[in-house]
Amino acid sequence: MKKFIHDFHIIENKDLNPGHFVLTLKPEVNLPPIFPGQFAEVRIDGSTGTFLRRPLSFHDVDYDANTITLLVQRKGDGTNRLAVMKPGDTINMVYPLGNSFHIGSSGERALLVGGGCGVAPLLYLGKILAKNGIRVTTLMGARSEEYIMEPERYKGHGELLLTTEDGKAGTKGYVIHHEVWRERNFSFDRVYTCGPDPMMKAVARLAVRHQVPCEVSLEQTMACGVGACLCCVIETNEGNKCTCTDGPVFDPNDLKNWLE
Amino acid sequence: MKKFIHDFHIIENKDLNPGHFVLTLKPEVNLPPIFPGQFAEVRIDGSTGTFLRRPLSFHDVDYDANTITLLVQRKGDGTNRLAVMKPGDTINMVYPLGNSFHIGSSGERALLVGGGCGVAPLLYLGKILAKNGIRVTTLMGARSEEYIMEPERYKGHGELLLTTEDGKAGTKGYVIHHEVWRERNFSFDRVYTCGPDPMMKAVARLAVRHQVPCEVSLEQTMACGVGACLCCVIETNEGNKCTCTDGPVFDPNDLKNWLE
Amino acid sequence: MKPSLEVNIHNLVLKNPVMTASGTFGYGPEFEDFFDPSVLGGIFVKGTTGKLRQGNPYPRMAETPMGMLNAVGLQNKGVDGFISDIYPKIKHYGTHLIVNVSGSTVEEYIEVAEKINALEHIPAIELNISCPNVKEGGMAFGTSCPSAAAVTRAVREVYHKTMIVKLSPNVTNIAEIAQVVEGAGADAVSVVNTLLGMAINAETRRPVLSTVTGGLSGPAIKPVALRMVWQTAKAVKIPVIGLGGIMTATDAIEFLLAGATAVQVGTANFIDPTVCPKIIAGIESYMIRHETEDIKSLINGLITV
Amino acid sequence: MKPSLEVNIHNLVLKNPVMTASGTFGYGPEFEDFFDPSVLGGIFVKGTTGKLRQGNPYPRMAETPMGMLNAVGLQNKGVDGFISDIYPKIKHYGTHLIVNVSGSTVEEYIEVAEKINALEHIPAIELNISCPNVKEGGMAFGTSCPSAAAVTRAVREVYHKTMIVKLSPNVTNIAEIAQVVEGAGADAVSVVNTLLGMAINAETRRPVLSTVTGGLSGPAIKPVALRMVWQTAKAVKIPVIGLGGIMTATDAIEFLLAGATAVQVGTANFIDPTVCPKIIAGIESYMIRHETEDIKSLINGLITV
Ligand SMILES: Cc1cc2nc3c(=O)[nH]c(=O)nc-3n(C[C@H](O)[C@H](O)[C@H](O)COP(=O)(O)OP(=O)(O)OC[C@H]3O[C@@H](n4cnc5c(N)ncnc54)[C@H](O)[C@@H]3O)c2cc1C
Ligand SMILES: Cc1cc2nc3c(=O)[nH]c(=O)nc-3n(C[C@H](O)[C@H](O)[C@H](O)COP(=O)(O)OP(=O)(O)OC[C@H]3O[C@@H](n4cnc5c(N)ncnc54)[C@H](O)[C@@H]3O)c2cc1C
Ligand SMILES: Cc1cc2nc3c(=O)[nH]c(=O)nc-3n(C[C@H](O)[C@H](O)[C@H](O)COP(=O)(O)O)c2cc1C
Ligand SMILES: Cc1cc2nc3c(=O)[nH]c(=O)nc-3n(C[C@H](O)[C@H](O)[C@H](O)COP(=O)(O)O)c2cc1C
Ligand code: FES
Ligand code: FES
Repeated sequence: MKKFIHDFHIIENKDLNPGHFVLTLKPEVNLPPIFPGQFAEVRIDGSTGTFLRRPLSFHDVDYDANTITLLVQRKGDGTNRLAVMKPGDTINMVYPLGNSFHIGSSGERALLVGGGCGVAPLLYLGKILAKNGIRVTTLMGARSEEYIMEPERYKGHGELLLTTEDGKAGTKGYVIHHEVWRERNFSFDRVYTCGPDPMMKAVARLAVRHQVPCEVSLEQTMACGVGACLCCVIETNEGNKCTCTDGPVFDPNDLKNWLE
Repeated sequence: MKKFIHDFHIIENKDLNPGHFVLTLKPEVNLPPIFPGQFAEVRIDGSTGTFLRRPLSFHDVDYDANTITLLVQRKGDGTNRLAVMKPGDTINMVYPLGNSFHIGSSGERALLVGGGCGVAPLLYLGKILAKNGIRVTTLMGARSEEYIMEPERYKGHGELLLTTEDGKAGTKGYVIHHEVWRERNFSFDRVYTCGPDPMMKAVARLAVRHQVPCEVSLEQTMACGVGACLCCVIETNEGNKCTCTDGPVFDPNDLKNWLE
Repeated sequence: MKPSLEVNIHNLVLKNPVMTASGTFGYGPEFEDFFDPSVLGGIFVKGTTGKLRQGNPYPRMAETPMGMLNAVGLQNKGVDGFISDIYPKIKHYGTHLIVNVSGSTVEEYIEVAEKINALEHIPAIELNISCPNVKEGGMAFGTSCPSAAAVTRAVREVYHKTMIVKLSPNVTNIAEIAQVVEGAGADAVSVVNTLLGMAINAETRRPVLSTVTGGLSGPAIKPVALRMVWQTAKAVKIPVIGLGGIMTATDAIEFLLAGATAVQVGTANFIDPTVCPKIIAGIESYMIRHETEDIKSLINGLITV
Repeated sequence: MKPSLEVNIHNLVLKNPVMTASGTFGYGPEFEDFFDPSVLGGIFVKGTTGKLRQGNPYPRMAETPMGMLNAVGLQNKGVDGFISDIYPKIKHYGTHLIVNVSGSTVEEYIEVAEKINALEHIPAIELNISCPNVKEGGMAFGTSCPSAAAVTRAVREVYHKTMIVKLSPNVTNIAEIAQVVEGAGADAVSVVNTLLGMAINAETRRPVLSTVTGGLSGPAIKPVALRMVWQTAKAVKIPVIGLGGIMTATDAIEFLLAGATAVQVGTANFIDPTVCPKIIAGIESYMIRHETEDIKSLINGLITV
């Protein structure tokens, strides 16, 4: 997949809740093909605390409008700087990077499990899966009602299930506590997950128990994003692999100590 | 003089020409007393190239409006960053710093000689001199017509003389070539000057020739602005002195090798 | 409960571990408009030599990526000037005043130390064997074990209060130098002075500094300083005072975790003259948030397993 | 007139002085989408050891003020893997490919160098005696004169093309090491590898890197690297290749003025994968602006009087 370095203009910067916002961005050229699960390395100017680029997943890609969206969680200097950027501001991106989620065949049923900001790549994934005739169920785990982000967009291409820690919306607890995992309810051919490592590990173990393939999307810290620095490694059964080129999407069976 | 550290809001950012702009700033509190020749150490956020504060002279102080203005020349990262700041943006300043120009007695006639951005402190100086009953003549040297900045403001409190390098406005040449320096024209009791070192040296020598006192305002590179780091020194007849506390205004007679 | 920020450097009791670094805080009066100096754990005053010195020619400063180079070169009034002009103004500050003792020869260090020893309100000195900006002495003493030991031992003979030695980072093995200095009688070490660096103006093709090279300070050097504090703290029993690039309470806590008993704040004073009280308050709120009652439990608190 | 950017490192003729630093450019294919590698003066490929190595555990990276720490620890396929899997893909790049030779023992360096010596399209090696991220060998060789000389001399016996030795900045006197390495048969030196640094997460009270310490690179170290290039260039007759924090053409020119014959660009490749062609173009326009016909006139061009 050919990689590019392009300037993008901010079209919209929308707060979803105090911790998260969505940026809509437009490049000056036509978007190249981007697959679900891929990410961009975003240059953040105007912040003394961000020397390196920041990896962010493609949340959505709209070829008609020639725009992409990023769903970003405020963490530190870089994401806080992005949070205050305004329409018209420019950011530079190296993209599309990494491998992508495997798209099953038409008629399959897929469960997409996202925790917190981990839902970011699952919107675009769900859309593409649906387009390929796959029945999509998104299971979203949020801290509280306020953190259920953009539910309508997920419902646009399938079913949306929810968990919140206090149970005010959806099932009470974490994503793994949702009734969808019960033997009699579970009717999926494949599981995709993105979120905190402990959540993904638990989801991966559930997928194993249900004997369906699973894919996880990792977030190792990165310096280059293109396979040059070897900073973003994850231990696999075949030795260290780069999350930025061999991943970010992995089969948890290949990852060391992931299913224990 | 008590020093403060305050946030200022930008009220206006006006381009004068491609190289210069004027910022009008308002603090959240009432301005303390500020004397002509003093400067502020300005913190420039959002630029990876500016770790240290930048010293900028008070171009004007308006106690009624509770605002100050800075006349800034684009030089590098810091001033270029200031140039794009917008009304509402905040900058932090440590101020007022340094000594100030000596204000003569009522009835005196003063010649204020500024080259390029060196006119910055001379506007406020002229206003205060005029307020104290001193007759003010400002001699401004500009590269070309385009670089004659805010002439009306200087005319508000006295006479304005001009030189440009191509002679399209005012006298052709540098400030030292202006006819005001001719024996028969020169009728001043005191000279003040700010601008590039070679210009100030030439002006200081002319003042000596005319046997009137002269004050020059220096721009040594600074780190702290408060007399702590000893980086901003200038050689005087009594040893190294700090431009930020003993200056920026000096009597050229005290400066080593300045009148040779 | 209000957490305790008190730490001990030899027999100095500091009300908190935040002190100002030599050469970056003047003598204190420069910052009086911004805060009361008595809130500080201590003040390390400007490098003081036997005689008045004019220092190096201008330019003495270059800004670098998240740092700065200085080549001040120990401009100061000399020890007699300090005693007559400055000491009277600051002796009642209500915090520890520590004189940074510098020199070109062992004799000069001894002369300054002896004179400072006589001052009632100066409980400690910091032997600066690491100034990169003077032709003679300075860093030359601090970059070899025998000379570091020699000057330390010589001053120890004449100086009877708390003697801190400030080490140079421009060495292959700082732990070794620290051990030697400990053996020669130092009561504590400050780690680190500036890294030797250089800046060039590509347009004029000239060095930015009159001395070509200068000392690098600021956040740029923090990772190196932190590593050196960690190495030194493991190697010696005397307290280590950590410095180099500290801008925030978090930075200061990192140095404590790495093994520093106290810290000094240098270049940050130029960026924000009120940074020290902010760092003290930030350490306190970190401790409250982490339910740390005594700051001493942070010192050397790095978990490496 | 188009200025000449050609420089010579021993008997390598470089079309321009801009090369990529080992470990920061992969083997080249990683950047093919961004520009044609043949525009480069050369490519220093990733540190290559006798056997395949997995390197250090994750996390291996920490961002620091205008820099980064890495603790990759020489993860690579080993020299045989390089020869079988990588060499065929890059040997026709149209630029000089230089293998960064690393090891834990003198024997390992010899083994790798001998095997690389046999490769037609590899005209030079860079002996990495300065890796701070391995337990054995690496920096330990580069921080003492006898060991630096020993490994250089041993490899010189078996390696017959251009041999560059990459020096560690973590030393008291880099000029001395450079001289020793020159005496032991090096054809050029690269100055510098990373500074040993450390990062701590104050919230978790743990080191950020799995190895506690790591190598600091990026603009933060530029003033130190520039100073070391200047000191080294004055001390040796062989060419010095300068690196450490170069982000722009201006930075590169500063290194040339300080005495470097060529430069390497490292961490900057992560910030902007197209930075190298920009630096080459920027040097050319600087030369046009300054009416410099031959880049060789910039080398050592610092005016210090
Ligand atoms: C492949 C991938 C896809 C990602 N997608 C998204 C996304 O769609 N939305 C989102 O909000 N976040 C995403 N992240 C996480 C995001 O990169 C970090 O939250 C962000 O880099 C934090 O930067 P900061 O400056 O705000 O915080 P900092 O204060 O710099 O760091 C906060 C935390 O983020 C980690 N971090 C910092 N820099 C990097 C880096 N260069 N690479 C990786 N981690 C880093 C730090 O280790 C630290 O734990 C993704 C990460 C990866 C690796
Ligand atoms: C007392 C004083 C008053 C000044 N008043 C004005 C004014 O009213 N208007 C105005 O436009 N300029 C004024 N200057 C000059 C102004 O400070 C510099 O132009 C500015 O700092 C350049 O910053 P930069 O980041 O844009 O450029 P840089 O790229 O950082 O530097 C460009 C040039 O400015 C010099 N410079 C950089 N940092 C400093 C510093 N911290 N202190 C001093 N010089 C520095 C550099 O040596 C270099 O020559 C004054 C300087 C002093 C000392
Ligand atoms: C302008 C300046 C002057 C300094 N003068 C001295 C000095 O006189 N004696 C000394 O031991 N250290 C001196 N230092 C070094 C500092 O005390 C400190 O060790 C160094 O700056 C690193 O800390 P920082 O990064 O917090 O500034 C000076 C540093 C600066 C920036
Ligand atoms: C991620 C990373 C990996 C590196 N790997 C190597 C290596 O294998 N061999 C080596 O000699 N230097 C290695 N280096 C050091 C660089 O080649 C270079 O010396 C250093 O980064 C300073 O240059 P810079 O500031 O331009 O990056 C590595 C640096 C980084 C950042
Ligand atoms: S981030 Fe550099 S190899 Fe993955
Ligand atoms: S700028 Fe620090 S003493 Fe003047």
